[in-house]
Amino acid sequence: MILSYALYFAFACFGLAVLMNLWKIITSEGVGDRVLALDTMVVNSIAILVLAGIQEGTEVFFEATMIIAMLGFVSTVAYARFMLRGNIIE
Amino acid sequence: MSLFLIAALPFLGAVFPALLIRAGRNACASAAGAVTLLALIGVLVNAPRVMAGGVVTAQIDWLPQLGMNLHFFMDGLGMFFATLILGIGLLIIIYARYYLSREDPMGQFYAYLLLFQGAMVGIVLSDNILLLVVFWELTSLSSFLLIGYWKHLPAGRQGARMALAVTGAGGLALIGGMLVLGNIAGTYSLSEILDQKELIQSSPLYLTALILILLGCFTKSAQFPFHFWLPHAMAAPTPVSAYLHSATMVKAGLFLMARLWPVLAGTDAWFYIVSTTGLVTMVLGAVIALFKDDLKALLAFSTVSHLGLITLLLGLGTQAGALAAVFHILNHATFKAALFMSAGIIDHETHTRDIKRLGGLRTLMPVTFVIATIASLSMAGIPPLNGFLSKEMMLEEISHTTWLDSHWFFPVLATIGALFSAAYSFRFIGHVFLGPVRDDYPSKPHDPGVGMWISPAFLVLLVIAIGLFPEAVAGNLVRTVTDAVMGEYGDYYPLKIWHGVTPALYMSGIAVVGGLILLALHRPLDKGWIATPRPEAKTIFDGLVGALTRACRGITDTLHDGAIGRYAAIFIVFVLVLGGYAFTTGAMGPQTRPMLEIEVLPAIGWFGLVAATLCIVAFHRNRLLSLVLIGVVGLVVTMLFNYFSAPDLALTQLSVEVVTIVLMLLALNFMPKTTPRESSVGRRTRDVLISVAAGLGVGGLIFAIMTRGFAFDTISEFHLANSYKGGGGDNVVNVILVDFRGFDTFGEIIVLGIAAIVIYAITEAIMQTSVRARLLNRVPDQPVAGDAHPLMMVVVTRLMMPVALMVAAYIFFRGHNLPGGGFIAGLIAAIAIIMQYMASGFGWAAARQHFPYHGIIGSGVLVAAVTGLGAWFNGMPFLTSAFGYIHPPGLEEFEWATAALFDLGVFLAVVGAVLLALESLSRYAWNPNIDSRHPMDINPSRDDNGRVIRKD
Amino acid sequence: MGEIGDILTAIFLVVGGCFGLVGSFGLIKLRDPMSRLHAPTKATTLGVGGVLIASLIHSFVLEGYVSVHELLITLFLFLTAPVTALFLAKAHIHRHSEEEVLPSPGKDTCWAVLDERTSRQIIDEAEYGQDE
Amino acid sequence: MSHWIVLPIVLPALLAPFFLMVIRHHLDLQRIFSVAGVLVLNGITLALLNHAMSGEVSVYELGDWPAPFGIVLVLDRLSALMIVLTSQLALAVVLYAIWSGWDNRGRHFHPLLQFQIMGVSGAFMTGDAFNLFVFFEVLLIASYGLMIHGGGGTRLRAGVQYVAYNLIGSTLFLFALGTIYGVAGTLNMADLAVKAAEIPAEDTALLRIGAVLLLLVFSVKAAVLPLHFWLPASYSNAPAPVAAFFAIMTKVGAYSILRMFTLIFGPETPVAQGLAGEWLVYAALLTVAVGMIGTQGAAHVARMTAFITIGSTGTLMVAISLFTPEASAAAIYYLIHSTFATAMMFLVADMIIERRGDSISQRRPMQHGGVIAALFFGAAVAMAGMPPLSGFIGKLLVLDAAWDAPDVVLIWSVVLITSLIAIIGLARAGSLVFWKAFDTGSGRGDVDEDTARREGVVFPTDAPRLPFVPVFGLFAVLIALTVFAGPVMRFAEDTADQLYTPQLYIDAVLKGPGS
Amino acid sequence: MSLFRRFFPHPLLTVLLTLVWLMLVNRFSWNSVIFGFLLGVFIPFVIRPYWPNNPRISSPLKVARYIGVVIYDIFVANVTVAYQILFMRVDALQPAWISVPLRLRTPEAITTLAATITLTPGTVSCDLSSEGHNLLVHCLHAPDPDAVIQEIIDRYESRLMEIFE
Amino acid sequence: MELLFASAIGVLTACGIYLILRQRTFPVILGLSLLSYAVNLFLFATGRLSVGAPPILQYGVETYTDPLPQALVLTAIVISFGMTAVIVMIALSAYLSENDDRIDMDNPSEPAKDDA
Ligand code: NA
Ligand code: NA
Repeated sequence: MILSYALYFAFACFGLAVLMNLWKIITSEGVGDRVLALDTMVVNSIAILVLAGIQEGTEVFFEATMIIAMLGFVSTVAYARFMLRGNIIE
Repeated sequence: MSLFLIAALPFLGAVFPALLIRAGRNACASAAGAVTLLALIGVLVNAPRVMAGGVVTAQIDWLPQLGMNLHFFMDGLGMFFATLILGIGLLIIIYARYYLSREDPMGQFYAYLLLFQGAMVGIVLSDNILLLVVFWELTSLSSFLLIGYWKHLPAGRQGARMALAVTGAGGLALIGGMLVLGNIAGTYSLSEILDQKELIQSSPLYLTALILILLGCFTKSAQFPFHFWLPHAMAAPTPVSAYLHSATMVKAGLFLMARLWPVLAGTDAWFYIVSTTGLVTMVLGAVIALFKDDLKALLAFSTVSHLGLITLLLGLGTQAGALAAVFHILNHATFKAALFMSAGIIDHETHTRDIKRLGGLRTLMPVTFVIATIASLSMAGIPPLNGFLSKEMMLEEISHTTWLDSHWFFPVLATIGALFSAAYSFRFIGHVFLGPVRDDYPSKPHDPGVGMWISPAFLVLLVIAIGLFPEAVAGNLVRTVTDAVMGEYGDYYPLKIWHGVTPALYMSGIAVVGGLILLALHRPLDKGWIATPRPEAKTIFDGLVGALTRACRGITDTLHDGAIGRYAAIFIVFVLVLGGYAFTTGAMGPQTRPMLEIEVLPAIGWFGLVAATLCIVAFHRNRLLSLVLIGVVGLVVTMLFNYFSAPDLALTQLSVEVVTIVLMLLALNFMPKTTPRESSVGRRTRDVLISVAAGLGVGGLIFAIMTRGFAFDTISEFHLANSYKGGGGDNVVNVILVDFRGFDTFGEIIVLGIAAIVIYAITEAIMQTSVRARLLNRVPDQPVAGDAHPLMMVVVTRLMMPVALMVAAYIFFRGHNLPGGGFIAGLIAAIAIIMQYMASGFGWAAARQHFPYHGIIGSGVLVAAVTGLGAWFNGMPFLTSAFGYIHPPGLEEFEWATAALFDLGVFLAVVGAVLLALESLSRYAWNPNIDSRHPMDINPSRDDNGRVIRKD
Repeated sequence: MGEIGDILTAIFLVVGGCFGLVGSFGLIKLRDPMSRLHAPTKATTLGVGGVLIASLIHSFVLEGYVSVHELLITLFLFLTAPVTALFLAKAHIHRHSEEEVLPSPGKDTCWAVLDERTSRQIIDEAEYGQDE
Repeated sequence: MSHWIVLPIVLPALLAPFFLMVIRHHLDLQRIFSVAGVLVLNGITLALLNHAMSGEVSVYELGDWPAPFGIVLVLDRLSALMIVLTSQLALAVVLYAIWSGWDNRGRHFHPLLQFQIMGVSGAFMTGDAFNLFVFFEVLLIASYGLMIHGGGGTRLRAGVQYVAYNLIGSTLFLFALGTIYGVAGTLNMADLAVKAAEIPAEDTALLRIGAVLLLLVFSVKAAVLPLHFWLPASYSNAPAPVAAFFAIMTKVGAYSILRMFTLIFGPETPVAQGLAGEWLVYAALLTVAVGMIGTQGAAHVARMTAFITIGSTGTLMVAISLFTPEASAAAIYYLIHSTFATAMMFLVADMIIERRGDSISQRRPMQHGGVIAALFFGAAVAMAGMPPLSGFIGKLLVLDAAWDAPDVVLIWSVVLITSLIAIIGLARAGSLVFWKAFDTGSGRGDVDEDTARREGVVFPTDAPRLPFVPVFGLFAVLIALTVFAGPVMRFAEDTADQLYTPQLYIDAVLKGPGS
Repeated sequence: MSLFRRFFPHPLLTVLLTLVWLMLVNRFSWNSVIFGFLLGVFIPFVIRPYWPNNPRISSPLKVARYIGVVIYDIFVANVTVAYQILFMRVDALQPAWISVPLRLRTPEAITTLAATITLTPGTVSCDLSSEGHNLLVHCLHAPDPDAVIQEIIDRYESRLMEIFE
Repeated sequence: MELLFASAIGVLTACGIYLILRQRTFPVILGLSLLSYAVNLFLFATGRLSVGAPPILQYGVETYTDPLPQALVLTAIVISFGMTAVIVMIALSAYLSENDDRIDMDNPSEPAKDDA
């Protein structure tokens, strides 16, 4: 019981967090800020997936969570490298 | 001799001159002549049977399904024309041997000529109207080649094209007409059609067929208003003019009218169309001919006129008319061919055909003079030459023909025609041969060798012989032919010179006298003629063709202007319209599936997706930003896939998206970073409308599908039921991919592999052009930060890459039972390596890379294919999988499956493809001077004070 | 046992949720771009960390064995977050170098991202030998 | 018999990676293996055709999964014919590419061509709608690579357009397949045929959308107006042997329409009423018109060839759009003709362009001008549908089959009038290209050679003779097609009969290969 | 290069990877250990060229202590920063750049330090100096920047010096 | 939920098509990417939406979502990835060759010249 309330609370928190990230992505000025917001959103999505795993009692999201954790990093680095040097592989 | 052989001989023979030209001009001509002679003999061998009223046939089925067959028959008409074609052909071949100069490619000439000859023989012997059409069009094609034979003459090229355009158009009409005729009659067999007069003439389509067929005949036979091409065809060498444009090809139209006479003639439509056209053509041609100064033009228009005359006769629809027509075809062929050859001789000797520059040749070229004069007199209708006979018959027939209740219209016009005919014939004699000898001929003329005049001389002998002894020489022939034309045995008077004093004789007399008067008045008349404005056919034709070309080019270039935006818009609108049509003309039942309740998290996802997508459009000019937003879309889609029970898709979507973004960023580096605002408000409005319509359509469609159940059980129930049992895996998606639908996956990895090698190939091609130098000297379009390979990134990558490879291995091995599989594993492995490339640079990483990516792709595809082939050894089809369980001592049992091997192929292909693509793209940025000795730029543990120094 | 597990799980969920939210809130609230960069660290560390611990406890309580998946995800996040932050910070300094007043880089010439010598692409071949 | 069916797909699929892995850097070896592979392929496909001639529909269940759950390959007369065409064309193209040196102007010609062969063969053989999509993509992506083989700015930009347009087409294909699966719950074509016939009358709208989208996708491939816009730029910019091989690509679209709209959405199927017949014939007629008009309007040899290709496919589509056994038989005959004639035209065009440049109006004599002129004449006669070559026979067959169609007057008028335009256009082009160079007034083209030299264009003075062999080969095929029109047409009629007796196909697939 | 180093270029990595495999599989079995170990040997062998040097790590005990310190700091810093974000006015925050002089020299050590700084909320390591002797750190709220520098040096760098060098 | 899903697909399609109709290669490629998202979701949705029923066989679980569309989408994603890579590369190369990234061709009637 308490667990499901806590789950809903956590869902709400991270849902809200994702909405804030979205808001930031849409309204920010520069690309850098948007990448930052996107990166935060990736992290929050990971949390949501873990929450979903707890709720459903399944491990089926594990692979996705892991891949998101790994690959969100790659794309963020790629965007940042592009801003820094234009060429992301040199 | 078989009709097949007769028809085939010229075609087969066409090869010889082309080949024998190296053996010399005589050999070449002899070969052509021999073939023709052989074919002529073949016809003549059959002549007795035909003259006795028999019909020679030969049949092979060619395309019986259509009713187009190689059926030949030779009755009187066919034999008559075949003899004419081959006989005159033989004479022309002899003549041409001496006429053509050394520079002319004689082999080509005879080859074309024989092709044409074969086509003509084919026309006249065809017992199948579709076969006839084939030969008919072949004459157009071969005459195109013959007219354009002197390719250095613009007139020749243009004349050839004009002739082809006009006769080609007629030919197409003829195709239509023949198809209609055949469909009315229910057969394309000519002899069967000829028996069905009532059926055909009572058909509502009779007039259609008639008009279409006559269009073919009239264009070919240069009938008004299609007569204009014939004079322009005179740019051809004279033997061609003599052969095609007097004796044979132009008579094909007449032949066809005569051939179809039994079923088409006899109606009012026939009479009015054919005879009126013939009459107008006859008069018009004669009038124009009088004022032509070019010998060949004069003869050409005279031919037009005479063709009109014969058309007129055929149009009458009477037996006597037909007889006269047949007789005149024969006569005209003899005297006109002789005249053309004479004109050719004159041209050959004096180097001019301009009548105004000639005159007085009588003494210089006596032989030619005699030949030309006799032929001309025959053409003028002077007794006792053959021209007179047939013209008398014509006038006789005309004199009692009523046209729209008018008794005088035909006779008067016919007399005028005859009168002008006499006039230009006299002019040919008078202005060329008579008068004083001039001293300003372009070349000093004399009679040519016997080779050149023997042919016309022979023809002139025929002119005289037929004129003097018509019944003996041609009586039987003309009657047999006429019988064939009529399709029944007729009752004829014998041919004779003297018929007593008839209206025709008066008309003849008027014509001859009037002709002399006209000739006397030629100079003032000519001035008047020149001063009279009249439409110039060539100008009109050129204008029309020019307009057609411009219009075509305009249409084409406007329609295909390279604006792919418009192409795509048309595409999408068309799809929407047809999709809407298909929907509205079908029926849709009510919603049958309850909808899922809307929950908060997916709603947030929806919001994120929609917002990010709209932002992409709003900010699409900032390209980097739109890529970041694509990242958002990708993330949300991944989450949605997770939410809606598709973990495999989530994995795939995410990893593909990362690679895509890396790829796009690599490309964007070299491209403009912003998109200019280019489209007008109107265009943007249009695009928004199209897009919104498409969005509504697609959204509505999927909504309708989702809210309705399947109409039938889906096949995936089988997949769920058999995934473990038959495929050995719990992850049904993966089992579908590697087993149930492994063939799709096989294709898919090939797509990926091809994509990579295409990218590689483009890079190779581009790097061999000037682009390479440009790239090397490229100045970055934005400020570049220092520290290309940050220390932290390198160190983290050293840990992340092996761990990521481990994850890839895990995803690979567990994919059969849990989300994952070779494809995702391949992408993750590739991304792990990309990480390394990003960390330490292309040069450093590539120098440590020992596997050729091409090989990895190839091995992937091969492994997959060979795994698939392995099933053959079990006697199973391609890609049949097998699996089992191994129980090593002391350990748990584990599963093996050939599907895993197949998946390994997938894995390798994906790794190879992604890396080859990225490596290729990276090569654009590669510079031999970039330092690739160190994995990181700053390294305080290095003794060089830690830093890679770069300078220009 | 289950009760305690649930409560522990719930606590970590609430903690994680709060910190995750605070991180993203910071992203909106903070005005200085460099300060905003601090926000995801929260979401990463204690936000997701809390949730992961919750998941770990939950699976242990529910399934009766230790699920270490969560540790792996934590490992990835802790490995990657600093690099992400580093790059974003570098990008910020690079794009706003004229606005920022950076401290002295000690006895070194400058900060790496502003190093004009390494921003060029071409190097002098002869300067260094091979190392490593 | 059984395993033979999959070989036309697997053989090139094995050869191509072999090229990539083992003999990537050895063009000579690639050439040898490429030719050998295509020769073997010819043997296989001919054997398969021989087998299919009996009228039996053979089924190959990939992975040993029964239809409709797995993917099947189906060999009937039509698919056998199509793979024979593919392999024969491939032979000519490979030889031409080798002897003309085209395969050496970029990377990976041979593997890409093998993949292209594989994709085309797969598209012809597969009995599964989604698998058809996959093979479409295989053949398309290989074609992208082949199209830009050799590079060059204009060609690349034409390539972008080609790819972009086809990507929209591929997307549409997926929408169509999704819709069809979403309604019928199956992807197997025979199974779909059963279900399309059984779909309740009050629930047809969605399946109809799927069907019409599918038709549109195939129409894109067949270059039916107004979905043909991808063709002119890509065909006229593609390397000649590639363009020649693309002759079979438009046929993939035509084939798919013929297959799907006789088998699944046949003229008798209630759910498909008014989908194809209503508009396709007009679109096809417009295609003929635009193609022939473009032929007359083109200023360049390659572009003219591209447009006459459109005209030719348009004629084919006219026949297909009638959806009667007679018309389909005519279509099959015309399809064979069109494939070879188009390929020949492109190769001849390449010989012209290689020797004197692309512009029709420039005056420049060329090496081997006489032979090329003769070949051009032959190809033009074939393409324009003039007697005596197969183009004429095909056109007659089409016209004759249209006799009972409601739009017979329109069809005849358009086909015949546009033929005239094509004849005029081809005659103009031919006389300018081959004759004008000898113009006495023009100084025999010196001016243009100067221009050419200024532009840095170098035309070979010792052009190779071997490329003539495949061109003559194609010409010989056309002549054979003419001479043996009767037997060929008999086969075409049998094929059409098989198409219009879809139950044979359905039974063979759904009852398994043993039945 | 010894035979051992040849096949086990990074023994620690092999251990780590084996552990990672077990974490991935999430269920202990000898099959998994053996398979994970095989992969753990194979993968470092394959990627050997990309990690040419081999960092030395002295004492596992010290590593564990270091990790403990960092986790504790993360908790504390999280609360602090959450307070700052939630309850401090934006203009009351005093962000600051600080330059941390480095005694650490090995890339792995520097990276660990920088990562630690970033992972503890309130500070982000932003850049290295051009020769790698200073670390640029941004603080969210640092009224006394020098204290932060000193804390970093004392709490983290000195420990890392012991571990790595 | 179906409404949200369908509308998202609609928005992706609309935006994708709008971008496809732009005049530069880059937005067109973006548009094609969006369109491929749309079609992937479309294809996926033809299996009908369901929550918490992934097609991974588990003991005792009876309901699974339709796995077939997922497999098809997987294939489609891969293929469209390959296609995207190729068009990106061709577009980039065309831009590098001609220094112009407009997607329209000025003189479509002008033929290609061989650089190689
Ligand atoms: Na991402
Ligand atoms: Na920190």
